[in-house]
Amino acid sequence: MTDDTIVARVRALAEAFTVSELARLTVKNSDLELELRRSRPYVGASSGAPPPDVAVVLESTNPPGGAGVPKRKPDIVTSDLVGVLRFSRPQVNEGHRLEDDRELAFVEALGIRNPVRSRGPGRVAAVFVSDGQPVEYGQPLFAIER
Amino acid sequence: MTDDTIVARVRALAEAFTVSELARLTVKNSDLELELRRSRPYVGASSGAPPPDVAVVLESTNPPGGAGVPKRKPDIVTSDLVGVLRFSRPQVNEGHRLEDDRELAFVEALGIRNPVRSRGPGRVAAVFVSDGQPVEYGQPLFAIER
Amino acid sequence: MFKKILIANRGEIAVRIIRACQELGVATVAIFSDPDRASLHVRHADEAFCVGPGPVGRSYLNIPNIISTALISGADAIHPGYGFLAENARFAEIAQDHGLTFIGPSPAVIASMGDKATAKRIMKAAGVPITPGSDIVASVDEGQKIAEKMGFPVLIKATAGGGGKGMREVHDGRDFATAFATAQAEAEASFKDGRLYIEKLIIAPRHIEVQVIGDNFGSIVHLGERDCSIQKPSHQKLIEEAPAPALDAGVIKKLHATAVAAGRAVKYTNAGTLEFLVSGTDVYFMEMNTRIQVEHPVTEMVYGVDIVQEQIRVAAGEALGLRQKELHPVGHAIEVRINAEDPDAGFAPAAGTLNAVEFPGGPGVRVDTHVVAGAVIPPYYDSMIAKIVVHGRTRAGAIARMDRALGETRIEGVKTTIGFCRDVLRSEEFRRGGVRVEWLKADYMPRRADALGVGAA
Amino acid sequence: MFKKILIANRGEIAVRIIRACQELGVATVAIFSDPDRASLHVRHADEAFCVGPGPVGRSYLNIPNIISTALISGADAIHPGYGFLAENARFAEIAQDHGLTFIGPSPAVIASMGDKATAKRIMKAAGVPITPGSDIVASVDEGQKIAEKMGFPVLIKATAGGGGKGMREVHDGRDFATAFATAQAEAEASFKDGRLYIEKLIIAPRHIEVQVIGDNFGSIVHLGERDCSIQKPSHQKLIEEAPAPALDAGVIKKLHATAVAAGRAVKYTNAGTLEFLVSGTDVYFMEMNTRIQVEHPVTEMVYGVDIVQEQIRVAAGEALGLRQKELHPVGHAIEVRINAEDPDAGFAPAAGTLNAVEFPGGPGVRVDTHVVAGAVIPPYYDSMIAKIVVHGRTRAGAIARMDRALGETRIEGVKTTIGFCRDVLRSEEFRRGGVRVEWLKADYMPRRADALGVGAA
Repeated sequence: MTDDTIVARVRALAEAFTVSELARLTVKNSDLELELRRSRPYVGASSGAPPPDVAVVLESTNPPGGAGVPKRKPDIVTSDLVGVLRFSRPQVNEGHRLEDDRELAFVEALGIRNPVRSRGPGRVAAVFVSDGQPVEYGQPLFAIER
Repeated sequence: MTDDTIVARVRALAEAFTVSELARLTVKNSDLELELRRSRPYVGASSGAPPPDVAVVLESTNPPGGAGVPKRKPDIVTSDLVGVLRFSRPQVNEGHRLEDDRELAFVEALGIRNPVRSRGPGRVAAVFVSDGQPVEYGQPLFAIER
Repeated sequence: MFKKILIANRGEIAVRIIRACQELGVATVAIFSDPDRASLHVRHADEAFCVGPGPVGRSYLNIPNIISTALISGADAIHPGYGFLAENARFAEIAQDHGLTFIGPSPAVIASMGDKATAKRIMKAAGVPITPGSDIVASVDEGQKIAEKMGFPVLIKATAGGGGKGMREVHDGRDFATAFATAQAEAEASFKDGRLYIEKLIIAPRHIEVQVIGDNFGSIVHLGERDCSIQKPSHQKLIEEAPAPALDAGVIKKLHATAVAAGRAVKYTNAGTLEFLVSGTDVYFMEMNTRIQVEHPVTEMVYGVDIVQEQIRVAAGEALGLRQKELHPVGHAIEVRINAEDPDAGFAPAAGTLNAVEFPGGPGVRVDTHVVAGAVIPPYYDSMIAKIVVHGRTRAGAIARMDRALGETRIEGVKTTIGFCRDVLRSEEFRRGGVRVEWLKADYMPRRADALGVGAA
Repeated sequence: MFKKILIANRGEIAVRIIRACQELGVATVAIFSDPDRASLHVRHADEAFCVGPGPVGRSYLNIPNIISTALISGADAIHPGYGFLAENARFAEIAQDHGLTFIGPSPAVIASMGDKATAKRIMKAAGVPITPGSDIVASVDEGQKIAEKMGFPVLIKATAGGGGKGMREVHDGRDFATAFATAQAEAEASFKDGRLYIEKLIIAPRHIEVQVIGDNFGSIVHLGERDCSIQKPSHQKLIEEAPAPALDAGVIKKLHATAVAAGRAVKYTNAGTLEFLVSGTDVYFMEMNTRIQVEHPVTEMVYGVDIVQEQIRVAAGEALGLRQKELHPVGHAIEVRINAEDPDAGFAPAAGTLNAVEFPGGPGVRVDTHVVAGAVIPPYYDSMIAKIVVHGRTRAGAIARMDRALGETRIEGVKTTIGFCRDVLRSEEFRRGGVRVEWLKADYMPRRADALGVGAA
């Protein structure tokens, strides 16, 4: 699977999950294992509350490769908002190791800084955006290897 | 190849041939051998002369089957005119053996009887039309096995 | 004129608005939800931003993301289309607070017309005829008096009512007392609330609406009436036409004058529609829609006016370029809504993939759509996939043209309203013109169900 | 009214005529050649017969097969469209001899208007202004006298001429003798025939034509003028509009009156077009086309009249339903011909497969075509694959609309005129309106070739 395919599948599943009543959704098939969890209860779209956070765990279930251990697919951190992306300081770059959950950037929308967090420790595998760039809903921002 | 496919290929080739300056055209490939000959010189469409007759020879070049000899595909006699088809008497039917070139039917158009001939001897393999039926240009009328 | 307009909508109306912007030389920003990524409005716009997933609450009703999109794209105005946020006064206000022009009337007018009771009160004060109705009636005697004064027939209605419970038609004063008692008992039993009020019964009404448009300088014109009496049992419009057929010239004049007077009374700006019930020569105001309507093309075709362009022009502060004296309808126009739904199964919506899509062409035919072959109809949104609109010199000519156009239309993969609407157009009653709102549900559909041997919707 | 009409044509005009028949409730018979089997006209007709292979001589010009098709299908009339047999008086006669109504004027009128010399003689006798021209001039002195009387500038032309050889413009009487001698010498050298005649030189003419339609009872009306001055170097029209822009009101009046007078003079029945050269306030008859024309939709859009339906009605013996007093153009219409050809390579025709086909929609847009995605453009026929026609309240609005519509149009697989025409519409001269016939070839195309860095056509 290409990264694009993964992103598309994650989006579709995350969307179905978001509008569902489920607290946790696990999908497994030959080439993808995916688990969706709510970080807080879903309160409904029309209430004016921000959309629920969705934690995404992606794991390849392909037979072990040469190294003898499955290579993990990175987490894709996407934008829930339309706005302008600003990196948090100190700025993370590819290869950066995150000790813990931290704020990677924020999406500035209507004068409000909406933090984008790493959702745990890991290694920054890719940065898809640049500082000051307009981003849309669902746009991939960072890839994090756990 | 189905008969329809053969008819379509013959039509396309016959058309290209008709507007060409060629006196004879032979096409051979894995599943079809086709030879087109003019029965009289092409005099041009705008002269008011009737369209040239085109003799069609169809022959399968598939490897010999169980009988050890190639099975010949039948000639398809088509209508050059739009009109009403009438069988000539005595009426030919499937299986009928033709000793020589003979008139099988005529297409009645604008009060004129335009003969449809077998173009040589053979066996009537199929009759595609019924008496009194309107026929269009290129419509298959009879199949003749040589 | 604006430099860039954000279109806060999807579907055919988003495409429609983009076309108007392009013809005015204004850049466009589309918004879309994830499943609408391949929609024509995304392709036709100069820029497009995904604002959320399929569910409308998170995308097309997502005010923060929509306003943010307008701001980061540098748009200076927002066109809301119809539905979604089009009649949301709060959204209009937020847009204005962020320096964006909302293409529509003022938030105050949207709010007052959005509340049906307020709207009726304002219109009544402006001299617009509304359905006569009483306050809560204390006793059968008081009720009888009110009804006699109103004139029969009347409708006795339960204030807590719904689904026809506690409702009685009274056509003769002698039947009033009995009907009142029955209604009261039924209301008590059904809702534990026996309070009743009385409304004038409008007999066999037609749904006729009048298009108006006003500028910021007090000019307001009407663009004639539309007949929208062909409605699904859910009262969604299905076939609309302009002008209204088989309608008394005096009534038409009264409708036009009333609409303009009503518009003036609320200092209306931008495009709006006054909906009326018409019964004989009586006219009753129902509600005012403070937005562009689905059926605006029939008016555009007979008046030769691009209403969406006019909306944008007056919102940009231009004076209305239309003079009432120069506005005359020419010929007759009909619109048919092509919905992905099954008319012979209660208009059940049909989501799915459009395997084949072919639309009609040629003289007097207009097609407004956002779909192409291969498009997927997502389950989240309304089921309309296209509008076929025709214009003819005469109504008979327009009907023949629509019949021809629907015959050319081919949608494969989902059930649609094409065949149903074609049959309606061919019915004797439609051809005669002037059917009442209830006709389709009460007369046509049962007859059709009988003929097809299927259960009525 | 007829029961069944055979359409003796192909392409968009065959589809156009089928649509008119369907709206009149008349059954249709299509004819087609082998390569046109998948064309829309075959699919839309009630019946369809193959009349021959691709080459036109054996199919669309195959009179016996076409007449025979009409007879065996039980058609009672034939609509010839344009091109092919539309102006073939013999075909019209044969049709009549077989009891079929030919939808067009009488064979005699077709024949007389088909011969340019006869047509000019008849029109001159009817008082229609034609380009003044002399008989063969015996000497330079006689020529000088004729030219002085005609008024300069004049054109000295060789009777055997062609390709500009033996032709000289003379703008001043003092230059006449020299020009005459040079022309004579050139004609002698080129054609071995030094005979010359003199014609009035029309300066920078525009191509303006007037649509007329008459019935069998002597009624005849005009449907205004069309400006067809945007022509390819081969003089095929490319962009047409109605009404003619930037044209003196007196000239327009003269054109209309002249067209109706000319029609009356030849007792014209059915639809026809009088083509004029217009230079300043001077008007010169060129020829009369005794058929429906490619560009008829621009007239239909501004007059709201279905010309093809009217053709069928008057051919069926109905009295013309149109009154001159009630016919007024509304707004402005423009047509662009989408041809499968490369405008930047001398409009070389491009046969091939249309991998993708998408046409525009929305307000004021009409599409007439016979192709869908996957269609193959056969090499036998003209290269037109569609006509995009738009209507707007103003000419500027119509241009903006056409620009928008062409932007929505997508044809893949062959080169087309879309981009070229869009650029022409955006040029300052076209926007100003009133360009002369030579403008595209002499001014626009060289300038474009320079800008693109390609060789001029």
